[in-house]
Amino acid sequence: MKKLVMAVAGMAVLFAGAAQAQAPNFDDPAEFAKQKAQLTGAFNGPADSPWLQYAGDAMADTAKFKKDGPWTICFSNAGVNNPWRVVGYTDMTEEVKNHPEIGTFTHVDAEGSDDKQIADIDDLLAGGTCSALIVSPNSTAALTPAVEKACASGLPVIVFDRGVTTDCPVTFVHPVGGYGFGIQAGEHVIANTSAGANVLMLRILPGVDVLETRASGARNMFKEAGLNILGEEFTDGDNAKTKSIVEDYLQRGTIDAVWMDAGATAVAAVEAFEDAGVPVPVVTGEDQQDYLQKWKALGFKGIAPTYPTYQWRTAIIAAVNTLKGEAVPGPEWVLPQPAITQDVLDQYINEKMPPLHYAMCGCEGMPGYPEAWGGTK
Amino acid sequence: MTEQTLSTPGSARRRLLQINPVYVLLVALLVAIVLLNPAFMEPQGYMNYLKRAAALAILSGGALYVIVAGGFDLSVGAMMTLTVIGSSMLASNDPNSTYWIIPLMLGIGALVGLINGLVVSYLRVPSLIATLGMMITLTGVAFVWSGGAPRGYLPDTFRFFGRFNITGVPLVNIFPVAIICLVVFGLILWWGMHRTNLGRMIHAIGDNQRAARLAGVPVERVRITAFIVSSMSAVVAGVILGGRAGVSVDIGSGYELQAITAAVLGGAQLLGGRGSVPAAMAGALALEAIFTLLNLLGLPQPVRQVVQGLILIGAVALAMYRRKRTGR
Amino acid sequence: MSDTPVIEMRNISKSFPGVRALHDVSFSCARGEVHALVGENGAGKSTLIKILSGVYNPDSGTVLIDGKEQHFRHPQESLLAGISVIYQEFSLLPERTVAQNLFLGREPVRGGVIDGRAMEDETRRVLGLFGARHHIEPDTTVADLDVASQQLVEIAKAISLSSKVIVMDEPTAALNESECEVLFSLIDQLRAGGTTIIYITHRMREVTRLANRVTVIKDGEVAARFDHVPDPETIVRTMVGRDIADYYPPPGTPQERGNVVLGVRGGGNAFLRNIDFELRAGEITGFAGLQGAGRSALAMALFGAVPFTSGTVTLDGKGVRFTHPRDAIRAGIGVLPGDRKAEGLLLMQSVRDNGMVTARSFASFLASHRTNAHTDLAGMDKLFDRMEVRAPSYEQEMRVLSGGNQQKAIVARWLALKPKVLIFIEPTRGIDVNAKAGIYHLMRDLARSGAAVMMISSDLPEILGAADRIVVMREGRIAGEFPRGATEADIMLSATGEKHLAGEAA
Amino acid sequence: MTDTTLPAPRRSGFRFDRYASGFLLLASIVLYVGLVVVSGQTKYLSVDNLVSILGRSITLGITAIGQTFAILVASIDLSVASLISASAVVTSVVMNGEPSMMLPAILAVLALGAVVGLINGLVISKLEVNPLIATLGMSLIIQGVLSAFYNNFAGKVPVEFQIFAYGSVGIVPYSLIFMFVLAGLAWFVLRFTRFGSDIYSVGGNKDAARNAGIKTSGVIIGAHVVCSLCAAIAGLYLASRLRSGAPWIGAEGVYDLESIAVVVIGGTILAGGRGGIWGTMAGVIIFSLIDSIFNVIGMDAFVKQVVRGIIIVAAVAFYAVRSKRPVS
Repeated sequence: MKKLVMAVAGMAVLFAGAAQAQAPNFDDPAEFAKQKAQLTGAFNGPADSPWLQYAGDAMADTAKFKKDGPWTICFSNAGVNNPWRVVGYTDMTEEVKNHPEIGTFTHVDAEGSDDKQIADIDDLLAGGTCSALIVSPNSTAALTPAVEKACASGLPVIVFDRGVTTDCPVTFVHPVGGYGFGIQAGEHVIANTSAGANVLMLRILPGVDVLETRASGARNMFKEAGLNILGEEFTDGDNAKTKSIVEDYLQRGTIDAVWMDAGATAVAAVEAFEDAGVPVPVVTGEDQQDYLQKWKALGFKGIAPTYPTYQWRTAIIAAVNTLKGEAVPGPEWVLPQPAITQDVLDQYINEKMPPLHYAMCGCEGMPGYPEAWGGTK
Repeated sequence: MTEQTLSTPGSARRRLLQINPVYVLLVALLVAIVLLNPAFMEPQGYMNYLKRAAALAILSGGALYVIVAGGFDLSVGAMMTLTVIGSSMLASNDPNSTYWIIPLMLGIGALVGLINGLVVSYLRVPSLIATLGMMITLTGVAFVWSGGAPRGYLPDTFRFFGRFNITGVPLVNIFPVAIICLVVFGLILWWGMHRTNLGRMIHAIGDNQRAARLAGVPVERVRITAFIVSSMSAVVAGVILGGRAGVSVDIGSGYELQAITAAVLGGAQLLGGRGSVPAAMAGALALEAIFTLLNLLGLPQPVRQVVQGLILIGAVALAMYRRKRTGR
Repeated sequence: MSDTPVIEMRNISKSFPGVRALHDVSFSCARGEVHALVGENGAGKSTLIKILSGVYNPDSGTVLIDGKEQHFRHPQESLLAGISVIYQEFSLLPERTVAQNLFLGREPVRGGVIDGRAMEDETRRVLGLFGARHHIEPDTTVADLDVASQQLVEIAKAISLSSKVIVMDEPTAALNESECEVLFSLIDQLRAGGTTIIYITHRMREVTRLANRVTVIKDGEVAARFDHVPDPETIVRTMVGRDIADYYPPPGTPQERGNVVLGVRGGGNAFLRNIDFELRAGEITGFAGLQGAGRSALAMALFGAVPFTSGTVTLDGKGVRFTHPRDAIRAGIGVLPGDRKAEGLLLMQSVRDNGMVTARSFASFLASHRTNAHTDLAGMDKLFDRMEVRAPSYEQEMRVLSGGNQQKAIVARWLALKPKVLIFIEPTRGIDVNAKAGIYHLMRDLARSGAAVMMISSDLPEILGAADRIVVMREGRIAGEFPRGATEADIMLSATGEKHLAGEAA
Repeated sequence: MTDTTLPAPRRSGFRFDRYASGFLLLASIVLYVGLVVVSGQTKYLSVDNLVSILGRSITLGITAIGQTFAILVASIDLSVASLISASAVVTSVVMNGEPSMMLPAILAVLALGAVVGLINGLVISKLEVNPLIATLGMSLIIQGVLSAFYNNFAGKVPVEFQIFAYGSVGIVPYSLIFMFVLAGLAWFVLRFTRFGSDIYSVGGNKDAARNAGIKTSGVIIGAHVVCSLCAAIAGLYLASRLRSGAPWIGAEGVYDLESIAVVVIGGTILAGGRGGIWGTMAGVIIFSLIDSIFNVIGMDAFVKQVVRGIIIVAAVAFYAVRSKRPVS
């Protein structure tokens, strides 16, 4: 028994020590500044098609990938396990229809598992039919070897959403980034409250890069502005839990603003105020229809930063251009990342769309709209 | 062992010892919450707590039927998800749709329970695996139906049961509809388990299936009914949770294990033969109280998990110890 | 015999919550003797054995093996000390082979690996002791053996351990006469070789045949020790504490005998062939035969659990066909299963619930559990009172009752439905002498009230004593029928079809 | 033993249940080849692809080997997923890119596995806590402790250690060879050692095993230590494959429920005492094949869920419907 206690104690020390040593860095001032600049900076490309726009001038040469159609474009997807990915994936399949050169579009779904996604990519490579490979990695570090292996096989590889730690892909398509999201929401909260105001930070879950950077960006801004952070709570994206957390905080005192790193639970948080009979304070959310509509109906001070789903279109476009041998922005294709503010709110509200539809889909002009996204005309 | 036992007639002290510890645990937790947060004594405080526990409590009461019958039902969480997503798909923002959607969902629940029961009874698949398969299948069905994201709102008439508070009630001022549901379904489940032939027969098949069959108990029908009750209470829990929280894609995930945990905290015997609906519901309330308390203490999520794990093991170990001490 | 006893248990006491199982019990065995340990069920024999084998620890008292004090905390320690026990409940693993079972927990290991060949050889040697008639292959899976062979494997397991002391707890329960004889001569051999046998049984015949000494346990204390084997009446009197007057109830009178209730013509299935017989109201019909002769298969066929596939069954003159126990119960047939614990009792439920279960099974699901068309809680309590079911309270869990009271409680289950035919399978197995008499009287009362009673038993004396008419089965067929007053020899002759065995049994 | 349990009519020499997992495996191979041929994707019929299919489920395979031990002894382990996460994190944190730390890391992980298995076993055998509850509690505790210290990929596995997952002899990865060697070792232990024999005995009938002098607690603890060690090794492998460890990778692979499912599909019964390693391996390969089939025919991600749930139940029903065991 004594040995056991010793072993456990040893293990705990090991854990603690190591944790100290290598907390991952989500607080990078240089990256923060870069994204802050990009938010307001100029983008190349047509302004009415943000999914074609890109920051900077760097282009990737794709001449060696030029190939005659019809192509088989393969897509290894981390999963379609949340509405954001569902909307994005619909964007993607609709975009495929715009390109007759794509003979086959093969989609394999890793169901949210790194292990499975690595195996899926292996399968796709072993099948040997892909002309190009698009990867939406489940996590950055874990998928890097698989992506490297795909590059090594000579395939053009396009990565989007979460990145990989290698620059072998043709390009990495992504919007401005997590700091940007945090900045937009943080600035809104600071502008609408005064120093000493109580801010509740609601998080989905710890550890995901894009969510961590959103939080760290906003946290620094709040501290600087002298706001009082009541707490940082993880909701697991669970509405019921979100509601409980807000109810509990409300019982203990006033809340002047609710900041969140992703909008899935925004409506639940708003409802907690409604149900308690307390005026809804400043709330940040995301571009989901239910939140936008609630915001309009109740008229609280809201904002919806976005992580646009139109990047899923861009991935297909990048693959197509690559196979045509046309240059594509690379090694990074940074897309604009607009926030929906009170001024433009009405443009994005569409009651015919499903409640969990993401308004910043860049899909309104596509032939399948709105039915393919579950909406009605 | 068939040694002759002549236990002494219950003295007051002995009877005190026989009180289900879950009630003691629940009271202790509530006292701790009140000490930490006197606002809990306000109607708003305890009503909110009961309101949020309602879905799990009803679910646990239903899950108990399968546990006492000697099985497991892992499909209840997925059934809740299906209820919420299916309802939002069907409602298409029509407030009047609630009146046919809820009965329809109860019907689907009954069907799912029936299939679980048939698979376990006639295909002889262990319930753990049968309902695990059902859990995966139902989640898939919910996704296929909605295409991955629900395409409608739950109308307010639907959300009434989980969200609405009756205001202006004397003494307490607000009274959530969810608590009325909790009481009504709690009574129904209690009555079914402890005041009917069905309940006694569920105990019988969980205790000794073969003996029950030879004594004439329609084992298959009883077991199937238990699964149906479990699935239908999952629908009710889904309606209340969906009402409280609104639409989301994985609203019910994890509830299956919480329901089993609650029933076990309430002293139900896994593998059947023993269990009480009020105690299982008290187990659910205790579980929710633990979460609330840990929240009040400001403990981070990981610590909550650890505490939950320790309490779970501790409660069962204690129950086993008591059972051994008070004679087998 | 040497002076130091092989086993000496001094002043052993042991209590369980609410029960005093043993009080100041002393017990000793010499080398090379067969020591019969007798007593009613619940008298404390099993507890004593479990203390000897290390399953339980005594509260006080000492255990000496070869004069040395021992404190066994686990069965393994007593095994190492040379004591092996053949428990009443089978302790074989059905999915494993005979050899694997024989070496359960003590497989020979060579170079870290189990020596399969050595196991097989030793298994063959030990099984060889049973003679060629009972041939069992070492690599047969136990589940594929019949019950008697399984019992033989169980015994072989103890023998192969070459223990100093072998405890046998009712080893003949599943054996037929000829198999019993094999066992008895084995015991003789073992005794001659210096092994001590502690032999627990309810059958006085076996005590007379085998024992050197007898210890009688009653109510957790030693009631008597005999250094010679007294006549069975003396033993029974000591066990019970009084003379048993009218142990068996008087037989049925011709006036009581009623019409044919149940008739079978040409009945057959996988276990039964060409069954013809009748059961009459007011009559106890005994069914005798060896293990595996098809008696319980017949009961299960009548009950619809393993239905007939050919032939006709008539109930009150009308043709019936039962494919499920519920069909049979609805028509008025009830069964008291032979293995109470596995097939009869709901151990965690209350005595009341055990009594009510059948009546409830035929009422509406959602109706109150307190009352139904057949009976209600008060009626059930009255029935228990009338049958003298002894329980601290009828709300007590079934598991705290003694075997006899448990049996009565589940008889009550059927009485509430007033069945036309009630089938008792091994009605008194594992029940003490006093309670046995109660069960016989119960059966007679049932018959008097107009039911047809079918009594299946392996205990020949009890069939001879309690039944009005005896049907003998052999190899799935009806082998003969005898009126009351038939002798054991008549029955055995019919049951075995072997003349010489019948002579021995007489 | 009862008179009423009728002896089964003599079984023929061929015991179906012994080869059932083989049949299932054969059926899925035939299905796979058929579908590949029909859909004209014969490129998939290559040795490369065979290796890739076999290599799909190495984490699951290693975990399932351990789970087989737990289930054979009539227990179950729900803590493997959390333990895999913990082991992967410990691996990558201790190694932290240093090849010299490989051995200490491996030892630390194995020690962690042994301790977790020991505690699981002790709680189950000594405190008599139902294994489902005990290991569920343990899972919560491990996950909680882990997430308290880490919330992302932590540390780094040196290139030398990545050979475990990415190195190969010709086209056959080391890890695949390792899995089959481990399976062979497990088979040897179960078939030819005292410990293996005791596992079957305790799983088959605990009381009988105890009466025969087997230290049942020791055997249960041993089985759980093996189970946890395998999960720890799976964690090592996963860290090597993902180049780092994160606290969610075990849960995200659903290795707890999936490992139970493949063991059961491989013909090991949940009640314990019957089954074996090769059945489990067949179950693992069947799972890989199903995944590959889904990818080949490009099945919709959501429909896939539905089909997978049905397959699990159907496969288990395939055995169970023939068995005469009581259902639960």
